[in-house]
Amino acid sequence: MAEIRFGKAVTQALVECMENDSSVIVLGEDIGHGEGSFKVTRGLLKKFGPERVLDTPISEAAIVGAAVGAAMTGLKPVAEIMFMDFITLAMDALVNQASKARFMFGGQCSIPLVVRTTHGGGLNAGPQHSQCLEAWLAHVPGLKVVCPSNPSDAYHLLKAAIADPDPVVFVENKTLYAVSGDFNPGDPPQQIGRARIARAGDDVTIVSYGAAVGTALSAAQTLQGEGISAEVVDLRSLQPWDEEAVFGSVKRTHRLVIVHEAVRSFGVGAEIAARVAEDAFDELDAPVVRVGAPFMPVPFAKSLEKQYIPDAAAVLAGVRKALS
Amino acid sequence: MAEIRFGKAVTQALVECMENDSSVIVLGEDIGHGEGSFKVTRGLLKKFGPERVLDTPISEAAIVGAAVGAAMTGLKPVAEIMFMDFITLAMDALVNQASKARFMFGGQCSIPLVVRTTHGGGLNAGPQHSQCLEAWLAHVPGLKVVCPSNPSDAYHLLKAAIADPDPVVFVENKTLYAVSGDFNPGDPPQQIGRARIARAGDDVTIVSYGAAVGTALSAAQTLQGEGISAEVVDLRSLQPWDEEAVFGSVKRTHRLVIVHEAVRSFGVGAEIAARVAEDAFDELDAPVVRVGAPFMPVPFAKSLEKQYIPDAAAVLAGVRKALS
Amino acid sequence: MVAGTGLSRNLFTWKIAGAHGAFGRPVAGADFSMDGGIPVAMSSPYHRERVRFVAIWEAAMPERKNFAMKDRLLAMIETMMLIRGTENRLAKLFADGEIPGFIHLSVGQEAVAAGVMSALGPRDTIATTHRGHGHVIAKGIGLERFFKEVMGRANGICAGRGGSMHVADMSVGVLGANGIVGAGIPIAVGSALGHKLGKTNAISSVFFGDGSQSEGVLHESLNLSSLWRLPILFVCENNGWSEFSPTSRQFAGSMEALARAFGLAYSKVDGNDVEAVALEAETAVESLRNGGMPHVLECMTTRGRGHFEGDPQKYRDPKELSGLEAIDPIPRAARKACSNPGGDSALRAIEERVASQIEEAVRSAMEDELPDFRKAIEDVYTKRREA
Amino acid sequence: MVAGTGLSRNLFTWKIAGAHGAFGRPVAGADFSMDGGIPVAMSSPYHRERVRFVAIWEAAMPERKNFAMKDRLLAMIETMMLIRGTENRLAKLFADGEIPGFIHLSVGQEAVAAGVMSALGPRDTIATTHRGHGHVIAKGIGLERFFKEVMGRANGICAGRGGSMHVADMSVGVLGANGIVGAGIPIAVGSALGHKLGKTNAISSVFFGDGSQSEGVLHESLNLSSLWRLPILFVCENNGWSEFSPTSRQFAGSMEALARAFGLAYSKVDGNDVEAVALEAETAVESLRNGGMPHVLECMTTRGRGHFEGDPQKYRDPKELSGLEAIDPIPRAARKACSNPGGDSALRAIEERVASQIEEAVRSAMEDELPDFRKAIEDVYTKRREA
Ligand SMILES: Cc1ncc(C[n+]2csc(CCOP(=O)(O)OP(=O)(O)O)c2C)c(N)n1
Ligand SMILES: Cc1ncc(C[n+]2csc(CCOP(=O)(O)OP(=O)(O)O)c2C)c(N)n1
Ligand SMILES: [Mg+2]
Ligand SMILES: [Mg+2]
Repeated sequence: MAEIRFGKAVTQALVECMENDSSVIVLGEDIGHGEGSFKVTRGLLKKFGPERVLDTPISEAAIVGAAVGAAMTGLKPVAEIMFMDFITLAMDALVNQASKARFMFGGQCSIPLVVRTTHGGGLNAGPQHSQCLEAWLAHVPGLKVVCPSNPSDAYHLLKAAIADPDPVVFVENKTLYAVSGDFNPGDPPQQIGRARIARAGDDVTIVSYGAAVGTALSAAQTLQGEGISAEVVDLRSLQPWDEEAVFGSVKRTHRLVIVHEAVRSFGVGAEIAARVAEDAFDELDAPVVRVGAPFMPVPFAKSLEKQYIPDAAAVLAGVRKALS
Repeated sequence: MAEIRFGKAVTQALVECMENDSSVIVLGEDIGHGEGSFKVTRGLLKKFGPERVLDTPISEAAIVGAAVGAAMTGLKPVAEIMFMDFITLAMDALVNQASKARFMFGGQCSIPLVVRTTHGGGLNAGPQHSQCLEAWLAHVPGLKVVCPSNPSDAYHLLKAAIADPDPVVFVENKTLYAVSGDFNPGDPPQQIGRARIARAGDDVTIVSYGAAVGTALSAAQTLQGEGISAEVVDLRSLQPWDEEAVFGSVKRTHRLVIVHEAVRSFGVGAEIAARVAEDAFDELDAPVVRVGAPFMPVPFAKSLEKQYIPDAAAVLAGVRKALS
Repeated sequence: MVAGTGLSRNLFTWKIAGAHGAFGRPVAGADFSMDGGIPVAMSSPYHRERVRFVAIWEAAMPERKNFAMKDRLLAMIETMMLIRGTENRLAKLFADGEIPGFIHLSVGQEAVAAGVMSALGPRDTIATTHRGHGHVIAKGIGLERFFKEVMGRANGICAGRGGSMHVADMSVGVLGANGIVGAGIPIAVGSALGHKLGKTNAISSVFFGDGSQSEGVLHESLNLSSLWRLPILFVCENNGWSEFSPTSRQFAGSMEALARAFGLAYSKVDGNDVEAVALEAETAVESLRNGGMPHVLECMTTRGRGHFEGDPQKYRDPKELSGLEAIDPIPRAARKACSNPGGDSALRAIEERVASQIEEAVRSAMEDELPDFRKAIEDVYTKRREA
Repeated sequence: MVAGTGLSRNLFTWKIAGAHGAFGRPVAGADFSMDGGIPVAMSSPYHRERVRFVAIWEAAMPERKNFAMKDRLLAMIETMMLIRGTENRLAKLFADGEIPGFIHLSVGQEAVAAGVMSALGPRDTIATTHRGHGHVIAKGIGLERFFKEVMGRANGICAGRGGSMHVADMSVGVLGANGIVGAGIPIAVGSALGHKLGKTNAISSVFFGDGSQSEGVLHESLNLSSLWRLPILFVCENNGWSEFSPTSRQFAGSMEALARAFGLAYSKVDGNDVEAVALEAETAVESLRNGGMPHVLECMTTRGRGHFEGDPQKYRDPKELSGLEAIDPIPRAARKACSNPGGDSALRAIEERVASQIEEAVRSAMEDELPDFRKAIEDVYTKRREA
């Protein structure tokens, strides 16, 4: 068991997939010579050459559109959209083309496409470089959406995403890149759609994903000191999401708090809360609580952004509400 | 009190706003000479001339982008995006520009922009011409989202949207255009964000919007024959949505069914259900029930589409579940 | 008989629903007059430009000899007749309420499909538009499964889930018609990348309308194809119309200037002259297979019917409509073929084959069952997730 | 003293954090040598093209006389110095951790901002990019509120919510910098529409980088502006770079060919020659105010520093970096001004004014409070909804 940084884990997954399957290509802005804005594609160009590591122009619509066509023609493209905010420019290709091709062509083809992108604040990058828009994509039949919380999952889930025959949006939280964690490349392959109990507990279930899992865990740590045992469920995948794991946990704790960095209203947490209110209602001993960003754009100033992103204190408040 | 068709009500609202305020312009594909794909802009070009009724090229990104700039420069643009599926091409302008400008420029300006678009199936227009994507936009701070269910609301809410200082996405369900309804232009101006009790009842609350309100009402009619009194809440506006009205109704009926045509998972209903599970949990006597389209693209064939769009039978099944 | 063409006109349902001709205008019942030239009645700037251009192109024609065309001409005529016959049949089926949704016919534009596809092989891929029937038929989609699809039946090529705007047949390289204007263009760019990296020597081609020239993704795609020097043939089907508007009111640019701005090869052809289209396409395809720059082929043609079936076309000058038959690519090609020995009987044989093929396809489609909802939902993902 | 320029160099923090020159490379401490020409050291294709172009433009210069420039030159120099001084100060503040997020400096490109803005009036509007400090300063944003914004303070022009990439000042017609490459372009098109319909005789202008030429929205915007014949000046700031890549590897097109493809007016200018920029801009603006076609002005310049502060620029040829100071637009303009009577002392006065203005602004920004979260959330909508 080695330690690895999140960013490095992503790189390693890319390298291995490219080594094992010559149809895997990566493309995106400044990912070749520039090695990626977050240096995640470091070394790929040198290793695999410009035929498989394609620097693209600043043309998000054509990047994803071309990736769809490439996927129809024998390749497995891994496209990078530098910031998730820019996915606004590629929504047609993702939503009207990639996600629907298999269905609307009667099952004639699959679209083995991965779009890697970064979300989240914490870098004071401002309103157009910090958004968490994963709920949009989870609403689109035909897409899968993955959002790892730690290096090991980043590695294994990216490999699973690339192996997946269908289009997967792989969301990396920027603040995680520098985070180190345990990592065993020899672990059995992961399946998209399986959550992970990041911490077992009995009194309350905290469901989360991505960087917010760390926030949830640190809140759980504090709660432990108060004699409250919180279970933290790391969704890992948002579409599909692991209903069994969430329901199973709620059945034991009877209290549910959902935490994510995205804007709370109409976010991923809404679906989780709704499903529990529909299908595990009788298990609930208290109202569901959602913790998420307030309904405003991500502000630039350090002081503002700090108040904007849900922190451990916000999770604690949420848990206390659920327990009261 | 006169009768008017939904499409005609939209036209009339446009005409009156343009008559009353010379800064109102309309722009879109084939809306001038072509009078609109659904003939909603009929007569406008003749009445107001090509300076204020602008036929655009097939350039959705630039249509909405230019509308943002026009709104910053003294105009009140009403842009038409022919089918909501095409909004995928204009998401940057809507989400990164229009919705954020006021906030991120420190309140220096407002963006009085309306984007009219059509959603929904029923015309066998297939997977790329039938989607209901309003949940995306409701997730974006800075946007308002309106979706009327009847001619009178279409008229009054469009007038409210055009009068609104902020960007409003105004969603018209295609199947409603031909529907007639009562209409009183002299009614006091409506406010965005106020729901309407479309039918009063005691046993269960059915929350809906757009064309699905009609489905809900017809289910309520059937239920009445069975001695079940259903209250139908027509949201009218999805962002903001009328929490007071929904909570108020749930407080009386203690049972909630949410109905929309959009895909159920991660749809607008998720937010409503989640909020009720958070803030009116103790009022609920039964699990929340959501009725929406299954998790698949809108299929083309008549037989498939018919099964796809939630109908009165689906609402009835939902209500029965909520009552059991 | 249509004079000098070898065609017995009645095999095609020129009179749809008894009221309208192939081009959607009332027909007098008499044989239409063909002069093989350009009708003077066309009055829009677009048509004036088209007339001027065709004259120039034809003047240069004699020099362009390297093209053995004889049998190919017959094959292309058969393709065109198959498309025309199919679409006229669709128009009737639509009028009879047998087709859900809306359909966009390519009547009058068949020479583009037949000509370009005559230069492509089965492993070459194409992407097309809402007006794509002709392209997919010319590329070799099975007619029965095509009709079933457009009619929303279970055994349609897309299992009834896509319909007219989404016909696709991966087995013959049809990556799909598309309901989003311009969206096929980057898909074809990506397919060309697949061909290039796969070293298949296949090429990719995309058909797009003049109206779609206004979409930004065209710009991005031209650029990408140039940077990567991809084997792609961009076919701009310039029919002068973008829905209810002449494209001249929507697009201030010029396809030629754009292509050249990105360093692409470009040629322009009379899109109603199937031999000319084939010739230009073949030249372009040859160059592409040899690593040449991506090529834009602009085909000047005219939309024969409304934007969609049922479009009353009030926005169209009756003079323009009445001039359409005179430039119909099918009789024009047929007359040429007829002048070859045996052409006459060959055409008759084609006519029969086509007609029976269509009737057989329609018959089988009418009998086909309706699609199954459960099967549909299983195809949202490749392996249905269990949960 | 910088020889022949009238400038006492030390007023500008050429040495940022003691280690790097204005252009981000180590400076020897000696006065840099100016030859007023183009350094031969520049070796990329882009720079060869730039050299060739500048030579052609300068050869034509003597004919272009109708331009009274004297006082204006001093004003433009003051603008450029204000920008340079501000950005060098920002670099230092950034290195000191006083600026959150990331900043993109326009060092070396000031002549474009100063030149174009000298041709615009206060009611004209502009939209710009992530590299927009120069433009907004030249357009007249208050320096104090500018610094406060970039530093994330309460009284920043955007209340600390936007930062460097989103500075906007509606009161002087700045519709905003933009974090989305290309996104300012259609906004400016819409603003031009507002001017046209409002009959204000104002025009709209948009600054965009060479890298953004690849975004499809440029194509759509050029088309729209041409169709509607809008009073808009498109300013392509061609600095040769798109992040870490030479734009020549990203964009196969040519701005000139694109502009012409849409029927727009086009001109190209040495973007490091402030007088040349002003001259071309003025000509274009005059034409626009008289109802002329939209105009694309391509300004050839060079990015003086990294893509963002902190970018080590390993991808850049050291020879290119070492040639940068030789084409610095500020000493070049200063030398010219100095040759006028009284130029010397005028420049010194400017230097002092600029320096104290900047120090005053920084001081006031440092003292400003942090923004209030509640106030921020109240500005998501114009009238905060009650619920
Ligand atoms: C993105 C998008 N915008 C608008 C439409 C509506 N629409 C369908 S066809 C069409 C006109 C297309 O014109 P052209 O590209 O010339 O093709 P033609 O119909 O002439 O074959 C329009 C605007 C669409 N389908 N997709
Ligand atoms: C839509 C979008 N894609 C990518 C980026 C990331 N990005 C920021 S600046 C830049 C390069 C821009 O180059 P250019 O337009 O030449 O401007 P310059 O930085 O040279 O001033 C890129 C790719 C972005 N901000 N927005
Ligand atoms: Mg057309
Ligand atoms: Mg640049």
